[in-house]
Amino acid sequence: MDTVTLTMKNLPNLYLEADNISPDVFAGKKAQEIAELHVFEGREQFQLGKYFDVSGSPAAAAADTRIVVKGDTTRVKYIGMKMSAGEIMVEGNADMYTGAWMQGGKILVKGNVDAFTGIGMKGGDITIEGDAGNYLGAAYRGDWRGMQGGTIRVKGNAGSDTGYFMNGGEIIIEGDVDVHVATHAEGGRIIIKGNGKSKIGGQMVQGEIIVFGTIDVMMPGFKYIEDVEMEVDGTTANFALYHGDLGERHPKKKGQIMYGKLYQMI
Amino acid sequence: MTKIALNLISGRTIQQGVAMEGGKEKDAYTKACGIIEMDPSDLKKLGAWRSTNVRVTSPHGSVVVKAVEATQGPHPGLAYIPMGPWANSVTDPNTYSTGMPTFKGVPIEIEVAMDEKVLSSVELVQKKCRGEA
Amino acid sequence: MKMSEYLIKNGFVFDPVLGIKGDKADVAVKDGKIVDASDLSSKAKKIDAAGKTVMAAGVDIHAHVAGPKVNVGRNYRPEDKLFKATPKSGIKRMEGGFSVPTTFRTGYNYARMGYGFVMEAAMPPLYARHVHEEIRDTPIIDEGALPVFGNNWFVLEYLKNGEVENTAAYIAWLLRMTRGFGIKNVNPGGTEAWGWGLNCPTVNDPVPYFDITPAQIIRGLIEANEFLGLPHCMHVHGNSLGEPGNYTVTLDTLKQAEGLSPKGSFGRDQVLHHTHLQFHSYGGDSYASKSFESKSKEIMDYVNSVDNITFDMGCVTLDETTTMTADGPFEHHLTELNHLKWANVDVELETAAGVVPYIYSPKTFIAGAQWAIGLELALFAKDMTKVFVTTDHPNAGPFIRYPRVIKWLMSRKARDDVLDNVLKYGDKVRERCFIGEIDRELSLYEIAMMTRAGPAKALGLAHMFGSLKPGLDGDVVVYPFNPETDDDPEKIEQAFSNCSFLLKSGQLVIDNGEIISSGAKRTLWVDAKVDENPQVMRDVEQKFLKYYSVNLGNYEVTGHHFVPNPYVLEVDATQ
Amino acid sequence: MSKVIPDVICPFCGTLCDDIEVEVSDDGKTIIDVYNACAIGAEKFMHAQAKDRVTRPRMQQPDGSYKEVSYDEAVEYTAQMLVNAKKPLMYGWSSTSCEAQGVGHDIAEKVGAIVDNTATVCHGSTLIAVQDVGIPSCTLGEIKNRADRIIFWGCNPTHAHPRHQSRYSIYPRGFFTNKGHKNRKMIVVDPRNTDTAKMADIHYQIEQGRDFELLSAFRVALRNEVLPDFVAGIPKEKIYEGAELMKSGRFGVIFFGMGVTQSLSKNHNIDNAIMLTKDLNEFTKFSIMAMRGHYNVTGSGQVLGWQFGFPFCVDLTRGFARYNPGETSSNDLLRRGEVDAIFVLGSDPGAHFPISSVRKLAELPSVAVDPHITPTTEVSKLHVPVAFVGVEVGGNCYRMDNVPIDARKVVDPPEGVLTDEEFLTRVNKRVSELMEVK
Repeated sequence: MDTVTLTMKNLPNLYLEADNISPDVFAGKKAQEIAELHVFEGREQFQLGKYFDVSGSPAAAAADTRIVVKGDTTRVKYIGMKMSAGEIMVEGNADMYTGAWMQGGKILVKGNVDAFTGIGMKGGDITIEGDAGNYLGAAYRGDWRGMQGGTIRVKGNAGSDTGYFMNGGEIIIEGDVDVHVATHAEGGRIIIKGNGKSKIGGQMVQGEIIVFGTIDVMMPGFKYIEDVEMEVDGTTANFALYHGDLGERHPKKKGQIMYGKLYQMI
Repeated sequence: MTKIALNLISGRTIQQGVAMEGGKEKDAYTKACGIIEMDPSDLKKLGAWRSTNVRVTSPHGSVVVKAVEATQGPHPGLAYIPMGPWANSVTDPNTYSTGMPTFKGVPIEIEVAMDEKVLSSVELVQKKCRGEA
Repeated sequence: MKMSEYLIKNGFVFDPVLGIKGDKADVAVKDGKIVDASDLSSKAKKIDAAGKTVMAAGVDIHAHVAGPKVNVGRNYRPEDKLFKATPKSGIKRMEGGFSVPTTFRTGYNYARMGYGFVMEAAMPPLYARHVHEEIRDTPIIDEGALPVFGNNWFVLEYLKNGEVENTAAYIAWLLRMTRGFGIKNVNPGGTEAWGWGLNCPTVNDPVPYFDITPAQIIRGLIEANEFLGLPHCMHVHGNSLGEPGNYTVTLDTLKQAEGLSPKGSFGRDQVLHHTHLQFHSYGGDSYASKSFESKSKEIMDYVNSVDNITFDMGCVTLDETTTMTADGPFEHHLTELNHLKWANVDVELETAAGVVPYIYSPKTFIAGAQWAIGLELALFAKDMTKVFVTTDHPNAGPFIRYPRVIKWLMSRKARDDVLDNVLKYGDKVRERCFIGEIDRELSLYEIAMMTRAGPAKALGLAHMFGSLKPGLDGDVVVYPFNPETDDDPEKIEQAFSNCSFLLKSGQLVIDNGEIISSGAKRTLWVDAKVDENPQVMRDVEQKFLKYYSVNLGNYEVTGHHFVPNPYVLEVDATQ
Repeated sequence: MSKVIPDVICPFCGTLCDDIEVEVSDDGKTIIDVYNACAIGAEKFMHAQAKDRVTRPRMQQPDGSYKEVSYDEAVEYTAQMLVNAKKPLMYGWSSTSCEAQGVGHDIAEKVGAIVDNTATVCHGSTLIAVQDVGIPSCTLGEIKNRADRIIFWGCNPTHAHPRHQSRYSIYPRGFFTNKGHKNRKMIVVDPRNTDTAKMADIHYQIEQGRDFELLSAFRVALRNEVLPDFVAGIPKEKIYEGAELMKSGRFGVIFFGMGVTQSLSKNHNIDNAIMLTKDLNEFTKFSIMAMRGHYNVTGSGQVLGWQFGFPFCVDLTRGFARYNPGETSSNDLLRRGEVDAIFVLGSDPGAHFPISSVRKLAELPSVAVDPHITPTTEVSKLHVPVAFVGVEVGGNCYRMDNVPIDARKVVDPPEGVLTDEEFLTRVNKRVSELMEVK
């Protein structure tokens, strides 16, 4: 793996739109060419080099390219957007749309990320060591095709609307989540190791939610089925299985009605 | 000093609408919107008469308004400030990434504030912006 | 602007009206009109069309490009615009949207395809202002709009009693109120039934309460149209659109025109135009590949046997798109099938509309069969001036796919490529449809009939559009396509998507492929004069007093801000 | 002598009543009386006549006081502010005509602004829900002529849309509803016993913030599935009873307001209400409609829609239109410090945004275009007074059911006062000149 290091030197007054920070874009370029890639601050277009020191050089292919982002990047959007291969490591925080529409490769953020992380994600692997904002692994507005595949792991807490319109892949929240989990989900799996609030699984068609902790208010459309023992992300325990959302339509497979599944640890 | 905790919502009233169109700098607007509608049982808990000034405090700010008896009650536990700068001094700016602040369902504390004044909309907003209120 | 002169030199010209089949010729334009080259002064700007194809600008007889349901399609589909925008440049405004483009992109893209006129296919009268505001904000192209009548309470009540003259008087009044062009008739009676969640599946199912059949509505509206002698004919979207086995309903619909002939002075031959016929030519009793089949042959055997019917294709383009129609019950049916977001608007006393996204996936048999049926209808046609290229934009696909449809019509190779390499169930489609057996490849001359001369005549606009005859509007397009040397079907699609030059009303709008002007777009509407009709006026006042939610005084579309540049076609139907 | 102008449109709420009659002096300069309007509408017309009305632009001075300036100076300041900003926000647009909105959008496109309207604090969550699941709806005349089941969920028309019930939803005798309110059953869902709730056949006094749960419960009941004993404080028997009442009608409608759009779950409340409506269409005919507030907030969404493709929160900064509430929405932009100038027209964020957002507005270069003195004008750097749309100048507006109605002019504006469209047109011209230089 060849590494390119970006170090924030001039903070933007507003926010930076840096969708060019991706192994797919960097691969095969010289440090100078990378520094000349455009970023946007508001309506003004500038060069990446205006804000970042660029060192090291990428490999010829995205898959062999690693990007390390240093400094205060709390106000940088779109890091790793649409990336298909390679790795990005952000040492601090990142703003919105980190790994949005991601197709492959790995993103590691040591700090926090804001809203819309991994929206429309198709594949790859995102790890957030801090907290994640709202609409994690959700769908873009109006789209019924949310997260399709890949894995998102958040070591801290996540905001509201996690896995909105989720169709596939896996989201693991090691902390707590805010309201609305897997709303409109038709597939995929969300593991919450901390506590949930309310509105969990509302309007869910298919898919799985597993909650280790508490749920403030259970949705009325979830019906207790049975207790099951399962191994979940390294923990084996007994869970109460609920089917829902009974207020939603549900497809049939081989005469069997397919429900969304909500497991809560007992 | 007794403090009671209530759940705050805001919204339109016909008096708010009329006063707003009559001019937000006028007293009528303050009379229509610089108030908090409380259930009689909650007024009793607070130990306040009708039409006493109270200080309303939330995690997001604080404002002095006149406490009046609910006109569209009963709604014990729920308090109502007509939409306007008084309500918005304490509403929850959290949009849950939808663009919409949480104007309804804000946990508040209320205490009697006899000798504090209810500011006009313009005074209130100007002072808040200068960090004086 | 209108003083400019142009000479388009040495192009291969195709003009069915003048009978020019690709001969090298010059086309002259002066003061906004086509003229003889001899009428040009020496100052005329020369456009070199050598090695290129020259035609009159295209005319689209049916597309949903402006109005309330189109805007629902825009506003409720942000995902239709994601990563599909073009930044503003030159004189152009920002462009956005794929299946439902913004008004700016709509005008620009029609111009890029060499089109000069588009008919908005369904205007709800109560929403006429909205339709006109969008038309106003659509650059370059001239447009008109067809108000919907087939479920209008006045029409249902008059025609139930066979009152053709009153129907005609009401139509004339409504065309003036809405600045409308002609008579659209969508799912006759079925959309009123939808007011109660019901439908009229065949032409013989009486409308709830009003107790009139779709057949009576269709024939009655033809009679009213010909009583007035309007430029265009009754323009129908028949009952049971999209239903397997619906071809019999379609034949019953077409037969309502039997024995009726056109009146008036606009030179059309037909009294009935059936739109997006593809959606109405299905056999079988389910969408399953063992049942669903093409009935294009049966339909075209009838159409070819009569001379008073025209139709447009409604060709499926195998895209993800947005369906929208005044056929309310159909859209509800569709959302039950694909579970995608459903918008519906029922309009008091007049009509309804529904909108649902739809994916014509090449992976499904049904989309492949629909694609085939649309093309078959054209390929089975005898008289190409009676069949027009459309995709019922955006229902069967976005209008920017017309060049692709033209490619499929002109090239068996291109069709086989879809059957063999694009469709998952190509062989099933060959089994259940006729497409595989058809060798016919249309010529540019026939394409000119289907996209210009034909639709212009059917709309009663042959005196303005569709030909390069001196005296007609200076609407001329030059395509970068050499009919003598270009044989790659892909070249057809490229050339017809991006013309080299476009003159609109004598103004150079596209120069070397670049849009350089927003043109001087006009809104065409029809002002029909009829004898005083106190009864109809009394009925109008009563209905507004009792049942409408707006005052009669606020109904008429007036004012420069709605129709800043009107072109009025006057019709005298006084006796 | 005076004359009465008929068929006047009321420029207050989304009900957009078009049967107002205004009596004006024969010189057409003063309004003498207003007929058919509600108390709020009448006040709107009369206030236009206020003697103490501001008629010239005012610039904020260092000490916070305001000094009168000319319209030319106002145009210059506004154009300079918009052209020099990296990311200006152009907010409001709901109390003006579609023509003025169009000019504003032209400016926004040139300067790369974000255009947002008051839906952002009103029915923005509704627009998001519609983008997710659609919306089966109808015009208000359909309700009047057909509806026999009327549900008001989280709205209080008696106060917010005073003539809604008499013109459209409860009292009118329509074609298939010739007994008026006797043909109709009325359900109200509200945490307070509102003046609207007091008239209802059934009032669900719901636990505030639990609308999403109660809506789901109705959908569960429609499918004859089991419910817990209580949902949102409502006993399950009452929920099954309500579901039956909805099903048993011939034509039903759900009207909803800020009670659901602004409470916890926001867009999800509307989303679930729309899905409930869709479910009900399996049994009978059902529609749902937002009780839009400002008289032309709907029009702003329409014009933005056909020009850019999105109904609010439209970000034009990158030269093409983008959209995502949560990022491109006024309160998130202000809260996060994403914009560096704000232009307000036809709205009063100073009164109706959370105070934290208003503080940001006061810190930034700002222009407020408004006929009134408002909390916004009194913290903005520049206040530009204009004519009242629908009173002193006409223009197209869209009713809550998207029906376009052309507002009328009934009297002249005060001497020398510009209309929104005139002021914007001058700013647009100046912006073009400045962009040329850039």
